[in-house]
Amino acid sequence: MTTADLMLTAILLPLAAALLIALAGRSPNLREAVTLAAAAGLAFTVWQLIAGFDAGTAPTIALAQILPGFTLMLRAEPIGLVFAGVAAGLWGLNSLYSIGYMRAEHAPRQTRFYACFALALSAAMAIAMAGNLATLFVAYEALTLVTYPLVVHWQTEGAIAGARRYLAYLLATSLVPFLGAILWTWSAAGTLDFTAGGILDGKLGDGALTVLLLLFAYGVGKAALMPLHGWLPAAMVAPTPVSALLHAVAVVKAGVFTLLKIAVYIFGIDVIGRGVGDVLIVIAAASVIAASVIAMTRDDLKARLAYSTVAQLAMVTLAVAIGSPLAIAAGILQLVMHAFGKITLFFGAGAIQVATHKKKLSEIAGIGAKLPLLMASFLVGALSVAGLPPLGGMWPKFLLLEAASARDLYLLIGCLGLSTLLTLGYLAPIFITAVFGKPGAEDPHALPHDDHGHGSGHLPLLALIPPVVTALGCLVLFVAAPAILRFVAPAIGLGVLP
Amino acid sequence: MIAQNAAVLVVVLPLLSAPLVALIRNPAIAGAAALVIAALDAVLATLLLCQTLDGTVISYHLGNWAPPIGIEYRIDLLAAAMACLLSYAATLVALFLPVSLQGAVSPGDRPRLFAAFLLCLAGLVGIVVTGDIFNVFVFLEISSLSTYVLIAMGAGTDRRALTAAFDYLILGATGATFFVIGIAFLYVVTGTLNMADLGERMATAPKRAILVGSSFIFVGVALKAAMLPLHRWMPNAYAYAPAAIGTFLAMTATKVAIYMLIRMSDFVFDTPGEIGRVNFAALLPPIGLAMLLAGSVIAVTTKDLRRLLAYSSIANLGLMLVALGLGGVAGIAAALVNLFNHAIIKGGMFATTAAVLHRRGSTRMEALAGLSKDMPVAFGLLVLGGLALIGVPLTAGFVSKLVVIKLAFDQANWLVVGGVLLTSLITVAYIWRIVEAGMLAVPEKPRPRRDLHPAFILPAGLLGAATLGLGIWSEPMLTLASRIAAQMIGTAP
Amino acid sequence: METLLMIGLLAALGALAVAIAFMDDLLVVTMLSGIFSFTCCAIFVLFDAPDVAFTEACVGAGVSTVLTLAAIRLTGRREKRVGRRASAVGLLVSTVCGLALVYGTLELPRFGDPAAPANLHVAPHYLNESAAEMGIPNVITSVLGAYRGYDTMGETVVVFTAALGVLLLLGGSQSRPLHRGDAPARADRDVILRSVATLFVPMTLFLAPYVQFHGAYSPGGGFQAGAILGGALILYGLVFGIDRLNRLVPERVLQVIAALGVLTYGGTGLVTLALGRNFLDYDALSAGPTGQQIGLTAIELGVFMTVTCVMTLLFQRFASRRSEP
Amino acid sequence: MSDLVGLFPYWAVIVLMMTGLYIVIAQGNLVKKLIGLGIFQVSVFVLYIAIGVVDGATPPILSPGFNSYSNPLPSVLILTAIVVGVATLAVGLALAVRIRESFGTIEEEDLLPLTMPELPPDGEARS
Repeated sequence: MTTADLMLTAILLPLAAALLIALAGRSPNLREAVTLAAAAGLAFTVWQLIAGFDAGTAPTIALAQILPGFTLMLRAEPIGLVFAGVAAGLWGLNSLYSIGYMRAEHAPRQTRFYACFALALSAAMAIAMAGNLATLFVAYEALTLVTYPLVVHWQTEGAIAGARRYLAYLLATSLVPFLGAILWTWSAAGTLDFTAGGILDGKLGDGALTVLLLLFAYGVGKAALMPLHGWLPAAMVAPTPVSALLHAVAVVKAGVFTLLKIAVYIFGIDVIGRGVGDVLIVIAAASVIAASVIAMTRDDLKARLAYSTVAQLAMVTLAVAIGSPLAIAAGILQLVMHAFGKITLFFGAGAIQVATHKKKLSEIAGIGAKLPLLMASFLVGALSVAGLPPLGGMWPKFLLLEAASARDLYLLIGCLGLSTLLTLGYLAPIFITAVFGKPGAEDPHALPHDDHGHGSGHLPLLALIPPVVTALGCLVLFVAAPAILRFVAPAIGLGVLP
Repeated sequence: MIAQNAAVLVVVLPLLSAPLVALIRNPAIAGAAALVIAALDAVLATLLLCQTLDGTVISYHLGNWAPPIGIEYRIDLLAAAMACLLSYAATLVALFLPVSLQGAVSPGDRPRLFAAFLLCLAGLVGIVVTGDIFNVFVFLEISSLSTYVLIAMGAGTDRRALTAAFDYLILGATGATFFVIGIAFLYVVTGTLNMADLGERMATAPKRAILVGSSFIFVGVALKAAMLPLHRWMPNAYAYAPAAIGTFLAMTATKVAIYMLIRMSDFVFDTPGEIGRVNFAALLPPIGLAMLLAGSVIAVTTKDLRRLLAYSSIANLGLMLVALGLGGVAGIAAALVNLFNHAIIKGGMFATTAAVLHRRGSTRMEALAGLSKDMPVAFGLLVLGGLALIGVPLTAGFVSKLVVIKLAFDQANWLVVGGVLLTSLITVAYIWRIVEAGMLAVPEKPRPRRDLHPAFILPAGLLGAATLGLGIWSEPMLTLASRIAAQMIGTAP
Repeated sequence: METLLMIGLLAALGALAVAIAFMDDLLVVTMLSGIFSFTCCAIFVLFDAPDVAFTEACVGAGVSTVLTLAAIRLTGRREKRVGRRASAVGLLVSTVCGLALVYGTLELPRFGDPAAPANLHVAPHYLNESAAEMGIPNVITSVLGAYRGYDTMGETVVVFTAALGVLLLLGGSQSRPLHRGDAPARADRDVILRSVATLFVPMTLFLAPYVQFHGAYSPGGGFQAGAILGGALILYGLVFGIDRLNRLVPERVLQVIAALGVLTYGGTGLVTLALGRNFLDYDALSAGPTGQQIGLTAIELGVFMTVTCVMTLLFQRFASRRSEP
Repeated sequence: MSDLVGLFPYWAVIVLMMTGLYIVIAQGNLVKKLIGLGIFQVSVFVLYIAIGVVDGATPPILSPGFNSYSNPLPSVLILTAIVVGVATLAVGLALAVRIRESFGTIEEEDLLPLTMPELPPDGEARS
């Protein structure tokens, strides 16, 4: 298959899978088989794309013209392929985990769940391969809408309210600042195509560019830059595999990916670096610290992880704002590393819930003894997110420090150091309480659940394997990071590799 | 022969078949006859569109009296496109009109109702194709009178249809009288009723009379266009009329008023956006923005789906006015894109609502509970239409909003940009009420799965497909709109 | 002298309008509005528009008044007036509109100015050419039936639409059956109606055909004749009871003839189309003025049929409705 | 002064028109509204006919003795408008009758609480 065919396949395969899933709704096993087969197929397709990528011959596929100048088109480029690779690779694992989780929880509406999951992947692929801002915007909106049924899945009052918040934040930001910024760009530059070196240099003054960058930063609500992060904790009402999808695989990653793409191909890295991004540096750094602090105060495991996500994603925004090839490289690596680290953590939190029906930090004391393998992988994920070697998470933090010192941003270096400590501060207690804590008075809460027959200590294999695999992934990525850097280096003008 | 006379036949066919349909005793036959006539009319309108597509302007002299002595039918691309919209809308509505009347209108009354429906169609098409300003009034009255009656026919299910019709009658008749006063002033200083002639002679006429005459015409048209603050009749009319009639009105009635505004501001009165050297274009964006905001905000608070859609229509009419007010070829083109797209989107939603009403017996929000389970197709179509109203990409509604915002951006009109973008958010709020009511609310008792009655499938499905299709492949609509606008302003396309 | 008369009539109209605004007995108000119409007729005659005066007398003053009376019988005679407060909105709107109109008149040609644009552009053609083109003296009939014949067709359809509407609203299926002796608008119960009736019935029956066929030479035509015959039938119903009117001219017959009237008009147009000419081009029927006259006669007949039947039908529907259950 | 005489008929008619309009807006009784509408419309007819008057002319019925005629066109337009007026009145009255039968009143202020959008649908007897 040619590159063009592969790109279309990557988008259409999950779409077709969604249709098949809907049709196979009567037979759960067949339905899940479709999901897994599609995930495998997608991973293979994206791998083919990455392996065969050649910047010189990367084709452009025009799909449709919505307005003259506002066209839908696809074009493969390294950053997008990295994102596509992460999303496609984790979909299969997430699906495996979903099967274990959803069946154990006896969740209703599973057909809708898997179908929407596939649709979300299709949208994520379209985001990854968008050839211009118009296409990216269209796919971005599609992703918001298809994930709504996932967030509202339980359809309880709380779920409805949370989903409403999710939708309100994402649609509001995308329909007003994001679309406004796109139109401004279009008006100023006359095009929306992703072009190496950016399209805005010389078209707008630096002051206007600063405003435009802020519009984008807040318009891309999926990047959850504070104070527009509220949808993320709200969306925790969703089933855990969905939370994993939101935080690790598709949604927030699509957000920061969009920012990276805008920085590299719309503004141009050096345009941001010459001062346009300075305001954003402050906001992003503040966001990192504030979100980390809030995370420490949350008792609910998923809420804690959600704020952790806000903090970790703000680092990508920070990378964008610093505006040097090194920083962008750090941003790209953070996108990958955080995906693996955070999905491990979510898998862990969900598995704890499945096995023990406990959701809060204050309730999980001592459960580690029953779930040794799970807690080991949780530890690996936590350390990777914090940025400690020898785990993949070390690389982006390291590169970010380099980039900050290259621009003499010493205060920022301090902030980053502090954030690592804070990260350990909010993740370590989970592990420590679970493994070393003594089961206390709150135990009776767990007892009634034992009547369900899938009670304490029993964890389906399908819910255990994925976190172990992703934890191993964190280890592998430590070694593989330079390869990723080499892959994206030409696109971002990264010269000598560190 | 038919091709040469299509200009007049497109009006005369429904006009003269209405009395015959009224005499048919069997309601089923009468309904089928109305459908066939509407469909034939659509063929005639299409014929006209083909004839005018290359920029030809058909001038048909009724009674063979040359204008301005006699009455002229003057059909340019805009008129032909509008005639198509009207007749296609009538055809689609005629498909489910008989079904939606079940239980609401007694069988004995139905043939007359079908006749009134045809008269309404004929009146609206007559307004669109004529080149004579007094003839506009005559056909306006044909369509208005039949509309009042059609709305009142909703009294079988809700007696408030009667007061809705009466309110509309008083406002409509007052508006029509304003229109006639306006014609008097224009006539007294120009001596002609032919619109093209009027436009030429106006240049040398006393300015004050022209100002007052055109203002009164403007108010008369504004009333029909449900322009703020003259919009009060519309939500009631749409909510209480028989659902199929509501669908037809939503697709046509206010659209024809907008058409009149475009026609009067350009064709008759030489400069685009100006009516008789008075720059009404400057009035339109503020009024439009106010409608956009007020319509959307009220839509959030309504308790009935049809009323919600009606207020949403007020917002969308506001958007058309805003576009028109931005002026120039691009402004008219943007207004037209909005006009046609909105007719399609709203038509689809109203048709689906009619289908829901047919199954549920109510369109109140709480009656929608469980819709996604027992009427998934209907629910899907409603959501699709709703997404289009929000302006989600890949729907026709996105194209509509985008052309307006882009134009405002190019003109650096930040108020419009901000207003239009912000109302998208309010739109999300009221559309999501439909989604939550239909998908998440728990019905009192589960219903067996019974989706759209077959009669609704074709019209609602076609309009839904067009909503999507025109969002992805928007080029034909954009080309048509810009060609029309170019023809109106007199620049080469 | 004429100016004084005009001023007097306009002043009377003003007084009538104000009285109508302040009266709360709807019966009186209706009669006053009838008088208002009649006074307008006088002004129309004064302003050289006898055709309009004629029509307004038949339709505006006659049929409208009877219909309103019939409706009041069903809706109640007294208007509820709480404290007679003036409406601020009403005052504001009408004052603003009025001032705007006055402003607009400031540059208008003076009243009666022969050089006004209105009297120069299109109108002279009608006055100078219609004799040759139509061969009939009444220019109004020429313009109505030929030059702007299409408008008149639309107008006929409007009349038909009204009948359709009233039939739908007060039609057979909704109206409760009449009981014997429940002939509502019996003239012997209402002194006003009886006196009006006895005065007009014989006269009108003779007048209608004359007005119809003499319309080419003097004021009159299908509308007026139709209104007169319709009025005569209405008076018949008022005097002898609605039941007998219904038996004399059953509703279904009226409906069919009303529809046929529209079709006669439209059919004339279709015939000219079939003969290869434009819609309503009477030259297709025969060359020169003869063709025009054939066409005019045909369409006037159509108008007459529709107007007669619709006027009668409207009254029938209102009068057959039983008041207060 | 000549202005005053020359424009007086128009102004008088405008006063009549506005009285009619006032009745339409201000009066609460539906039948009264329709009567006001009638006044409004008839006054507009007078305006039209006034436009067509030519000093010293006769009605536009051609006869050998005269050569100055008033303008026929306004008369024709108003003939149409009169018929439109009565048609509107008939439909309006029919609606008023039905409203009275359904609601028991034709006073706007009494109808207001009965026609609030919040009320559940209340259909008339179906046949």
